[in-house]
Amino acid sequence: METKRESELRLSFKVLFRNKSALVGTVLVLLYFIDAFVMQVYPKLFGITNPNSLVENFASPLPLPPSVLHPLGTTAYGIDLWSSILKAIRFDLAYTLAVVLSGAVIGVILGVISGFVGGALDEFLMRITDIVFSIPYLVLALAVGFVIGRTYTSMIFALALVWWPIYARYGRALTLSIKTLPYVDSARLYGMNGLKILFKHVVPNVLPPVFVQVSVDLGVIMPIFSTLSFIGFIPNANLPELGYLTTLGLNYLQSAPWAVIFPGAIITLFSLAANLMGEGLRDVFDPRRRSE
Amino acid sequence: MIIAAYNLKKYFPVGSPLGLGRTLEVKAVDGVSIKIPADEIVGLVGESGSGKSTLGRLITLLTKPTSGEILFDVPEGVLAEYEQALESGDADRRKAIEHDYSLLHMSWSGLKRVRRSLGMVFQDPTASLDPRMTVKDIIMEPMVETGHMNGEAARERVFELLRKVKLPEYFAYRYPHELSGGQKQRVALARAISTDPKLLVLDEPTSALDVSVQAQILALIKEIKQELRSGVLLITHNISVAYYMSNHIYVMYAGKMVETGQAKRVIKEPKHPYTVSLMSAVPVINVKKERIILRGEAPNLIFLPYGCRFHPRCPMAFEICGWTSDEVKEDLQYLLEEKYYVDEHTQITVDGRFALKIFGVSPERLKAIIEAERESVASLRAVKEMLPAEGGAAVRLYQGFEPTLKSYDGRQISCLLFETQSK
Amino acid sequence: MKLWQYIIRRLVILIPTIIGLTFIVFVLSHSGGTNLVLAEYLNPHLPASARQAEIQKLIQEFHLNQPVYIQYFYWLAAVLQGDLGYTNTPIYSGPVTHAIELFMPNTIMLSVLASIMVWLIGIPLGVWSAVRRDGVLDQSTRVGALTLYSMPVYLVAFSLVIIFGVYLRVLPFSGTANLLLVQNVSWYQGGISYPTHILIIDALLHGNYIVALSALEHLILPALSLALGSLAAFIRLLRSQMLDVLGQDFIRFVYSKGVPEKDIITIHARRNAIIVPLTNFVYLVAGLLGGVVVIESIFNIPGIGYWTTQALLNNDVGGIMGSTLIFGITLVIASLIIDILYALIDPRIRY
Amino acid sequence: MSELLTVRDLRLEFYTRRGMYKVLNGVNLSLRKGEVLGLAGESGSGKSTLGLTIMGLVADNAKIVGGDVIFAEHGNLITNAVWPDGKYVAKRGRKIIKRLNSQLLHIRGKEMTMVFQDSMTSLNPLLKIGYQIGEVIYYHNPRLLAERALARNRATREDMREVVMLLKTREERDLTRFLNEKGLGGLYEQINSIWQRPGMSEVKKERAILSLAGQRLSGFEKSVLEAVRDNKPVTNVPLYRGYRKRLLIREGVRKAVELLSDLSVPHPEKVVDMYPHELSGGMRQRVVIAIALANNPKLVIMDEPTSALDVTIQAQVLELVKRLKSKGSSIVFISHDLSVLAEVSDRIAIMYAGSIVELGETYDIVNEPKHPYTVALLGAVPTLTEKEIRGIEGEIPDLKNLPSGCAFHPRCPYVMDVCKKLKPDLITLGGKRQVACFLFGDSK
Repeated sequence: METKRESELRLSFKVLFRNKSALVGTVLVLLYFIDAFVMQVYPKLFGITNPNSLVENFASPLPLPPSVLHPLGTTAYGIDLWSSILKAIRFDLAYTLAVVLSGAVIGVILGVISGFVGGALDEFLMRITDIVFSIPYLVLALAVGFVIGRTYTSMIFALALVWWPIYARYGRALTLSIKTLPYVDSARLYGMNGLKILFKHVVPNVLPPVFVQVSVDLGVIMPIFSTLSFIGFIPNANLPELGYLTTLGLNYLQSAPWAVIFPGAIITLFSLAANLMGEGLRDVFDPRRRSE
Repeated sequence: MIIAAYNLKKYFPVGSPLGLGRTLEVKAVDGVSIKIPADEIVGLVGESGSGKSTLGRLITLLTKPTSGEILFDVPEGVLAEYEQALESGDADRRKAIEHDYSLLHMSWSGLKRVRRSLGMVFQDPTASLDPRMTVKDIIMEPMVETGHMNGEAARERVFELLRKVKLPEYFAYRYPHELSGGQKQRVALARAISTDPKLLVLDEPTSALDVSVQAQILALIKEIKQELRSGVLLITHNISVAYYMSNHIYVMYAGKMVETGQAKRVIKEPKHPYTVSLMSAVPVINVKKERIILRGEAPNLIFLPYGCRFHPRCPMAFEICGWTSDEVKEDLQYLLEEKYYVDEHTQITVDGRFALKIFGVSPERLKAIIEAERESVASLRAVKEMLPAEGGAAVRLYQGFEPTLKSYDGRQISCLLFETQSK
Repeated sequence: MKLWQYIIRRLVILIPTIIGLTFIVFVLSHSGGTNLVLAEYLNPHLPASARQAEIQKLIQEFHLNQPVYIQYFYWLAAVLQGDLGYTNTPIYSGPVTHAIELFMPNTIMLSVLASIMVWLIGIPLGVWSAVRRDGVLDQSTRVGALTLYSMPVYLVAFSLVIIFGVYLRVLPFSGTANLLLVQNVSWYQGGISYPTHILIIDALLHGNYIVALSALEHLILPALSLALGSLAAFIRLLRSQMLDVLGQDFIRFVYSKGVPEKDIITIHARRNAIIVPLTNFVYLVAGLLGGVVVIESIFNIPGIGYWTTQALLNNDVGGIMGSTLIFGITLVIASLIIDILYALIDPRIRY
Repeated sequence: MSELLTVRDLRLEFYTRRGMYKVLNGVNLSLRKGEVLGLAGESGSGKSTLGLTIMGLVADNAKIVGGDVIFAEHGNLITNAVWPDGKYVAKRGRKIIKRLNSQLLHIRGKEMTMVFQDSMTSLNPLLKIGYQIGEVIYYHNPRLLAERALARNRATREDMREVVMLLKTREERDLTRFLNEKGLGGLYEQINSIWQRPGMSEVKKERAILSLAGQRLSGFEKSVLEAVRDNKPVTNVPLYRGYRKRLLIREGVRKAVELLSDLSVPHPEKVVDMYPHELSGGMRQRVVIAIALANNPKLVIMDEPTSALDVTIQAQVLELVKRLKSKGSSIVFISHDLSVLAEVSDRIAIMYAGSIVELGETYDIVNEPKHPYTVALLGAVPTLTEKEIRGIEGEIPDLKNLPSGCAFHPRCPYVMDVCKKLKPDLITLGGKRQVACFLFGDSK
């Protein structure tokens, strides 16, 4: 009898890998992370010496089509796309992670507390999220960024400010549904204090679905990030960033479509992969879907 | 007496329309007293919305009562003294006893000690176990939390408890979702008794289970009670289970206690009209019985009926059960417009809570109708007098009142039928 | 609860939101210190000589030397009187209120058209993709929706421009109408049409159907680019809701009643499935309005979004704050409309 | 003996991520006309799945492996639903289910209907009660609705006076003849419903009947209804279809009022205008029953119809079910509660792990259970006596790996060697009793 158990971890992997598209998504996301890691630690592995800036080649400033020398061609100012994209992934991933994680951490903490404590605090926090939601997020991010200065750091700050209410609401809803469950009642019965209940019973059950949301949101933030970059939020900083790279190619849209297609595709592909992975993870964490 | 609760009330506020003005209240439990002696199983039965689960939560302090008093582990002598003090209005004596025994006035450290003596099992076996903890951690939690036992001793005790609830020891390392419903409920039971509680509250412990498993769990509960000698409150909607398990029984309806006494007697020879019809509605194999089919459904707990809460459905209701002019109007309207079809232009207006005006029908005709229907339409029994009035008749009703629990035939009943009889 | 009571309740809840909205805009425009406020309210057309006096006047008017919360009330009073300061961008320079009056109609036209596209395309696709689960239509819809959902909005727009504007040459992709057509039209001046400022409607009002047609043509690509991202999100949500509803007990019961499948889907399932996408539609509208900023700049449409980007690039406080406020108010009104629609569809919400 | 429904060797499997579950493992059952057959079993016994499969309501991830469901003159309902051998493919399954749905379209809701356990989730929350009842008549019997409306339109006050005279003095037969002569057949059930309503004065009834006469219809409405009455094909104009449906549903709501008042629902005129959430659980279950009975079906499958209700409300609904029996419908009553079954059913079938283990007259099953499982099950039911109850040792079998031979053998106190190897057939013992156990009959 004892032997027939399937280990939790193995079942989780089984569920994740049964879903082919989720598997593909996970592998792709991992590739992006590996690239970022290499760029951070040892960029020479990919033959790159200056991972923090774009290398312009004013000798042939017009975009060139893909060739042996430039596997993905070049874009404006003669910038080689292949190496720039490899560099840019690290930047975009870092910015995206910074936005999503800070938004998620702040939001979930506030949401869980307000759901758990309830009362006036809860009411107050929900009104605040209402207010933030009452301005289109792109517009709010623009306005905030405008006031605190148009830099990449302020862009992270602006987007995190816009994003935390989503997590606050989500964390709150999850907390509210867990708070009334009998196992929490049972803990209250023998006198466990609120803080301990929060950390022992509520938080561990809130985190998995939040984790899924985070992985999906990685894919949402990156396009928004590049969009902000596109509308000229950041004055030209010559940083390897996918949105900026795409924008560079836009002037040559008709003559050199690859200059837009490749960086654009890299953004889209990441977003797609993160979504697929998120969907797979949702199945893994949801016991109901798991057993199907 | 492990628990002696007096006049417990729990009103839950609900929003009012528009979110402005007076908030409404759901009167889930409205002035209920209950006693749970040691080494006895007390059954608490009632239909959904009767407040039985809320009462269970009040006693275990999961919900704070709006008002009332709960004494915990009182010696018989002190309890008698307390009740005497209640009756005579001796506030000082009462307060002194409450100070020593009340769950509601207890100090933090006292409460911590008491927590160890409480155990509870909930209806939904799945939701009552944290899905991310192993069975061992689940069972250990109360012991560690209340300081009952720690470390190795607690771990040893987990295995002992698993044996006690007849689960194999290796289940200690499993997660709840690997267990069947019956097994989960056994784990919940093991958790509840891990601190050797004096009071065990079981809220519908078997209603989510199959009969064959239910029988096992019920046997287990009996066994455990035998061993712990604790008081058990068994909350259930299943009368047969209550009959099988309990020594004493409480029957609730719409937040009030309607009848209480020896379980076998109350169930076999119910007296309160509600209990009578409830028992008659229980299907039993091989027993053909006359059913008393109640009309209508349990009342709305926000706008409760005036007087006795059961009177609108009661087959025995009479003059003073709390009929109001609205209820009489509805029945009269039906009689005048449908059954007797007096005239198309009859009109009934409510004139205060206990008076009506009826137009378009002669007082004689009205009187005849009311007389004829008194037997079948209970609300008409409340008609006290009929006076001719301009264009019709004016009707005055008896003013009803709410019954209280009174001793009768070896039990306590809250019904005016028995109050008047004993007078 | 009656419907009107529900609506009043929603309105009451809106009050703190609107106060909060104005407060955010206030904090943003005042957090940068006095200079930012002065920049917003200083009339750019004022001669240099009058400037100093004007600055003094503004400091007096907004009590900029007093505590912040007092400044808020003076600022709010000014806003309520329709004084939102000045904007100074290449496309418009003058009072913010007037800029809103000129630009808002185009934005409304564009986003309403995009919303309609989302509904008209989204509902049938979402429903049938769920019903014909795993079929060809479903697979392609899912892949398409997911891809569109993952693409940054400007990429979507440029793809459409390339396909329909450049290669196929079937649709125009810049401005609001063919300039040759409106060159000598009396009611069209400086890129703005009169009286409603919505070119299509104005053209129809003046009976100039050729211009109206041209204006419509010019709207298709921007509206579609705007709609596609939200459309993808809408389809995904509707599909998953539809699958959820199709698995519910009452659908099984309707099957047991012998109702034809087509009617089960259109009458029973679709209505229930639409509720969640409808309540979430406010987020889609927020996305649409955000997208307007990008789309209007790409397609050169003189709307609030175009104005916002111009203000951003030209460091114009008045434009940024004015557009933030007006976007916020639009979204709040949209959410009110959605709530009312929700109450009309779902009787449970009215209790 | 006329058999209305025969289930033969029905086998069904569920496919999930965790593996394949054998839910029905060769069910044999027959139902006579006008009888109530109780179907008892614990969770996982497959009793609900059996009920659904008889209706052809197969889940997306289920596969019917084999067997027959033979219903009245329609023959085997699931011939086309039996999956071919080989690997289970969800897509193929969905296709087969789709075909099954269209094939049973005119049987479900008309000749065979179902009542589910949870009345809250059985009704569409967004549609009015009146529509939900009217709909089932509209789809199966639009002619009836058209005739009703047309007859009201055609009848004159004189006709109705005659009707009232006939009702008071003559027999029902005369009324039918009179109505048929006048071409007012559509009025029959409307008149009857009014006349038989309890607690209404005769004067009022007369007035109500008289007021049926001469209801106005516009020329267009009339032509639409006449087209329906004469079974003319529907013109495929979208607006016309919608109009026609609205017209007929309006009549369906009238009929819904009659149906509800037959089920003693108070104020049926108001109820048809309400939404499900405005009704209490007991009321909703009555609405569901009204839907199930609307077309006078031959067979009603009731899946735990009272399990979600309170005892006093359950008593009301059971009383209703007993009244239905007299109306001629056969009922399969599924419940986990043997005491409820003992009260309503003529015969009881006991299910265990997807097969029927015992079947017989209610009295016999309850008093002389034969199969060890039935014995144990009855021993576990608490009754209001001093009887000690006993649970059944062991766990409900894992449908993923069923025990070999008789599925009950690991828990059976009388287990023999043969039980572990062979699965016992359902054999007939002395007349009406059937048992699947090697302890009885000629064991193999």
